Amino acid sequence: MMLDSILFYFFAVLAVGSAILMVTRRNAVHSAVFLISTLLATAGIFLQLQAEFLFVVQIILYVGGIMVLFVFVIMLVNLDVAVRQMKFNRQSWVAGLLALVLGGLAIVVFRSGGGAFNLMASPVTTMPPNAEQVGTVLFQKYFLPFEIASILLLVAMIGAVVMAKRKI
Amino acid sequence: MDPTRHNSTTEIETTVLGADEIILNMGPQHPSTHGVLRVKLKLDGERVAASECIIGYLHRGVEKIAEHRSYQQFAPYVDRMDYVAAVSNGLGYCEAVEKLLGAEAPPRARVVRTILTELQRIASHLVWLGTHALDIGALTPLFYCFREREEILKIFEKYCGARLTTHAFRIGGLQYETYDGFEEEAKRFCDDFAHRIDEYETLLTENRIWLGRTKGVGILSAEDAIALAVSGPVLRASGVKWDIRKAAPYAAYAQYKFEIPVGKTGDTYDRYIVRMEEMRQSRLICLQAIENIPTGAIMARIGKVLKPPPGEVYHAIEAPKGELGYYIVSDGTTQPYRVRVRPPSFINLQAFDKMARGSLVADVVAIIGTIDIVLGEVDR
Amino acid sequence: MLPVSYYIYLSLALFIIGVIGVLTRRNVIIILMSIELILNAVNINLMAFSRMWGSVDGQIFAIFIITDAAAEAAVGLGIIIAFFRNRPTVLADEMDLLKW
Amino acid sequence: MPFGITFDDIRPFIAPVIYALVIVAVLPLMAGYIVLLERKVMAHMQARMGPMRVGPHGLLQPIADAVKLLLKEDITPKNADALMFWLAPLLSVTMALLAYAALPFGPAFQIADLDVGLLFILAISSLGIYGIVLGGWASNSHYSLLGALRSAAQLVSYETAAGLALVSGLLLGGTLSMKGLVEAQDQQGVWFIFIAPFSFFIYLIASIAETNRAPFDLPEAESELVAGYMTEYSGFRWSLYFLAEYANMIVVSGIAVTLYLGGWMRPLSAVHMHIFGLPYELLDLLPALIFFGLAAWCSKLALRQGEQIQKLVMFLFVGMFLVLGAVMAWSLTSPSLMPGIHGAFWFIVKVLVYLYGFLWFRFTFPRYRFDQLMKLGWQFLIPLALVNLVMIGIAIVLVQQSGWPLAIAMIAANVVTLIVAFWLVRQGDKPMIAVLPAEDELPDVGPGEIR
Repeated sequence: MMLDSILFYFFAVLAVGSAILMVTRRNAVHSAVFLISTLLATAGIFLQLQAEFLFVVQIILYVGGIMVLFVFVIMLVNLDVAVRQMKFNRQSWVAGLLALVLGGLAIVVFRSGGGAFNLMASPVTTMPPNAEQVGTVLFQKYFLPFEIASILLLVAMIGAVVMAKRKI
Repeated sequence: MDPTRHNSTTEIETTVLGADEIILNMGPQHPSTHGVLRVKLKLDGERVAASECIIGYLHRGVEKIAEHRSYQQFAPYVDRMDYVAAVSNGLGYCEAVEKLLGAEAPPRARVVRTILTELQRIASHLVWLGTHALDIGALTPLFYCFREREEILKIFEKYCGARLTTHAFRIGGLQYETYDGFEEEAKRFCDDFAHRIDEYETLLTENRIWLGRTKGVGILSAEDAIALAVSGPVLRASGVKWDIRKAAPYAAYAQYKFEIPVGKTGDTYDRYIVRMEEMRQSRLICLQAIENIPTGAIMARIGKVLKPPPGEVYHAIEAPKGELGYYIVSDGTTQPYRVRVRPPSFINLQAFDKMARGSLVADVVAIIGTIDIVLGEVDR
Repeated sequence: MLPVSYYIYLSLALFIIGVIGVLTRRNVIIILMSIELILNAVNINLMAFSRMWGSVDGQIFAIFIITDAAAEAAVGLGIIIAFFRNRPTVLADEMDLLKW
Repeated sequence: MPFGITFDDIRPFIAPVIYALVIVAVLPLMAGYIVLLERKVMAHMQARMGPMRVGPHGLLQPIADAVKLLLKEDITPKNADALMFWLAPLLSVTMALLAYAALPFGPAFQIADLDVGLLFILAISSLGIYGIVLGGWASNSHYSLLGALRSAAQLVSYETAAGLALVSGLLLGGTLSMKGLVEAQDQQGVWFIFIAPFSFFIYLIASIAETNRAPFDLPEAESELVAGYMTEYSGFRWSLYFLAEYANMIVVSGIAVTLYLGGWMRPLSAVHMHIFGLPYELLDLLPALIFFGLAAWCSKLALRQGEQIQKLVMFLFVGMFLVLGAVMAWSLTSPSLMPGIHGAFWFIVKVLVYLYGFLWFRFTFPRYRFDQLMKLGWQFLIPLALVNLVMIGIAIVLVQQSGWPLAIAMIAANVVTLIVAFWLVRQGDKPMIAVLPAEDELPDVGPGEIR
């Protein structure tokens, strides 16, 4: 019990902290590294929720795949373009206002929601090994969405290849 | 990158990848340029759009020095040009001066000269194979090749006291009689060298990665080869059957039977096959020569002070790198008026741009290796 | 086990940071990264409720979100590279190619 | 106890922490001696003797290297990105060491038997890319960045091939947990290499490419990139990268051994040859015999040593081998300890054999060009891995549903994969000769133009 909350607080603080740093960094590579630490922190939270298959998928796909793409593009693009330009545009007060409205709205909803939300997560019987369970449900109940997702990836691949060709 | 394309002479090191040309400098301080050669490559992405070899870092003005030295005094300088194949340099120079004098080395001297030159050709090709394979990434052939080369250098050392810049020959013949046991050692080397070459071949010839890195790389067609006056293995690999040992036999080559290996497409793999075959042929020549070394004098009677009659002579031999020619003009004094050397490495290097154009940057190293240049000879 | 609201507040915080990032930053790549952050915040919510109800559907949906994020990142970065080749800028407000 | 934590709260953590400390302590030493093994084997393959100066037959060379690296000055390039420059090697090493958490060195000696063990190691090793990419970027030199991008591209593409090869191994094993995989091979009584040889070979090639070694060691050895992403590093930071590379090599061979070569199982474990009625078999004596043999050979070398100190050090090694041999022999008597110690021994022997393959490739093959390397990865390995995966899936279905014997189904599957492999090779050979662009497509810039 004790360990759960320690772990949760550690990962939560790490996630929020590096998220803030990511948004405020001037150098794109630094913000990429902080985004990686946010993703690893969320992976830790997945682990804390006993979803170790998602923990591994998050690391392999997100951090090992997508973020490598990001770091590649940042390096390709930022080689000689001056990075030190002004990083915040004039819309900052719009964002601040929107964030406040959004945050206030969410908190009001949570407060009014009453018992529905903050019920103690019932410690359901320890779930069977996560990977097999995800596998079976994914390929039986959600087979159609699985196929649609693969088509989506195919389309994305073709799009990326066409975009990257030098002489289209 | 302002839109107006300014091609200023200063190197534009635009570092944005994938954009247009980048100027890339390789050398003169570079692990795989076989000495102090600087190659300036204009890259279009990964491919070489144009290239230019900048040489002269090792220029010592050997030909100018010759005008202030007597014929015998200049002989050791000749070894310092192609320091990897010093013996054949010496042979070329001595025979040219003998032609000038109208003298002729005695038969025994000519046969011993042939044996030593062929051993030097094997040693030079071994250096080429070792460094060429190392550039392409195969670490082991280098050590096998240098182990065999060590045997040859031992023979040179026993005969004339030096391993690399040997000054083995004198104008008119030989200074030293062959040490006893010369024939046995040379014969033992030739005998076990046969299966050594097969050892190298097992490592490289059918190796898929070696094929991938050498087949179709640095292609030089026969017309281009002839147009660029390329000579030696590079010419023969392009399909032109031209070897001075057969065309204008010198020393004792007329007496021996040997074939001239010829390639087909003139790519790096053909040059590799041609040189490996040449090593086998050189071994056969040595064996035939060792059988009957004629007895008799080793030095022609041409006297101490050499005063060749005024006139000029051009004498070319088949050095390991190609046709090594000496054009000597004498004005009747003891010192040559002019000594012009036709360096095979320098002329073969001009074919580099034709071969490197359109190839990948990674192949530039393989192409430099396959032309087999020695910067001492390129810059003189 | 921790009450679910902790997870909801955490994902809300990440969500808001992501939105701020999208709106305020000029560098398109940072905007794309903030979108990834928002998708991640959503994932945390899904996982928390999946754990609360003890069913795996939430986790499967999280996997679909990750694949979608991958597809979106690939095409987005492809566009940035293609655009960068024409004009050497990565900043959102300089991408006014239609205006000459 | 502070915070009201009782001892039994911590109990499940004691064993893994001790194992972790043992691994982190032993690993640099093992990596050092693998470097020595590599240099010695390379030397003997090249008709020379390798390091002989430091200690008898170079046995103390790794310690000398380690001390040198620690004392060497640690240079940071002038306007390099300090944070990244410091972080990159750290990232590389931590990811390499983290991957040891799931490796089963023996039935008992495993830090954590995760039930997603194999995926965990794959995930952690895929994080190793950042150490390289950020290292190249932080060195702030154009060439090290080029090297970093190339090796990152190489790692990403060969990771997919390795992943697919491992999946076909998983189909046979049925579970993701590393210990479960070895037990599956134990039940089926046959190592998976014999059932799915293709996935083993695909994984072998992909693992070599993943650790940037042998024919694929392009980033450091490219002629114009000189040392790739490691150029600007020196002293201790450079040795961190070096340690990460060798640690990755051991992890990769650990996976291969666990999945294909039967983990900690004794070879021919099904064969029971009881010798004159003793409770243990002939093959169980092998570990003890090997160590005593080594001890005898070292003592022979020791006697031939010149100075006194060399003799002393050599006898130190003889003593070590004798102790290990005694431990192996003594563990035969106590059946509880025997599987753990012998399991660890066999696992390490198999890892060393696999690593010997790495070294062997390095000294015989020339280097691939970058485009050939990518072509091999994408156009040969990945399609072949996919086909192999499908075939093994079909074979397993045949075995389970329609009751085919395992051997026939697997042979059929592998024959089909072989045919596809030959077809792929022939496809690959066609454009073997680098396609030269037509003359006009290239800008006709004469040499004079550049001056």
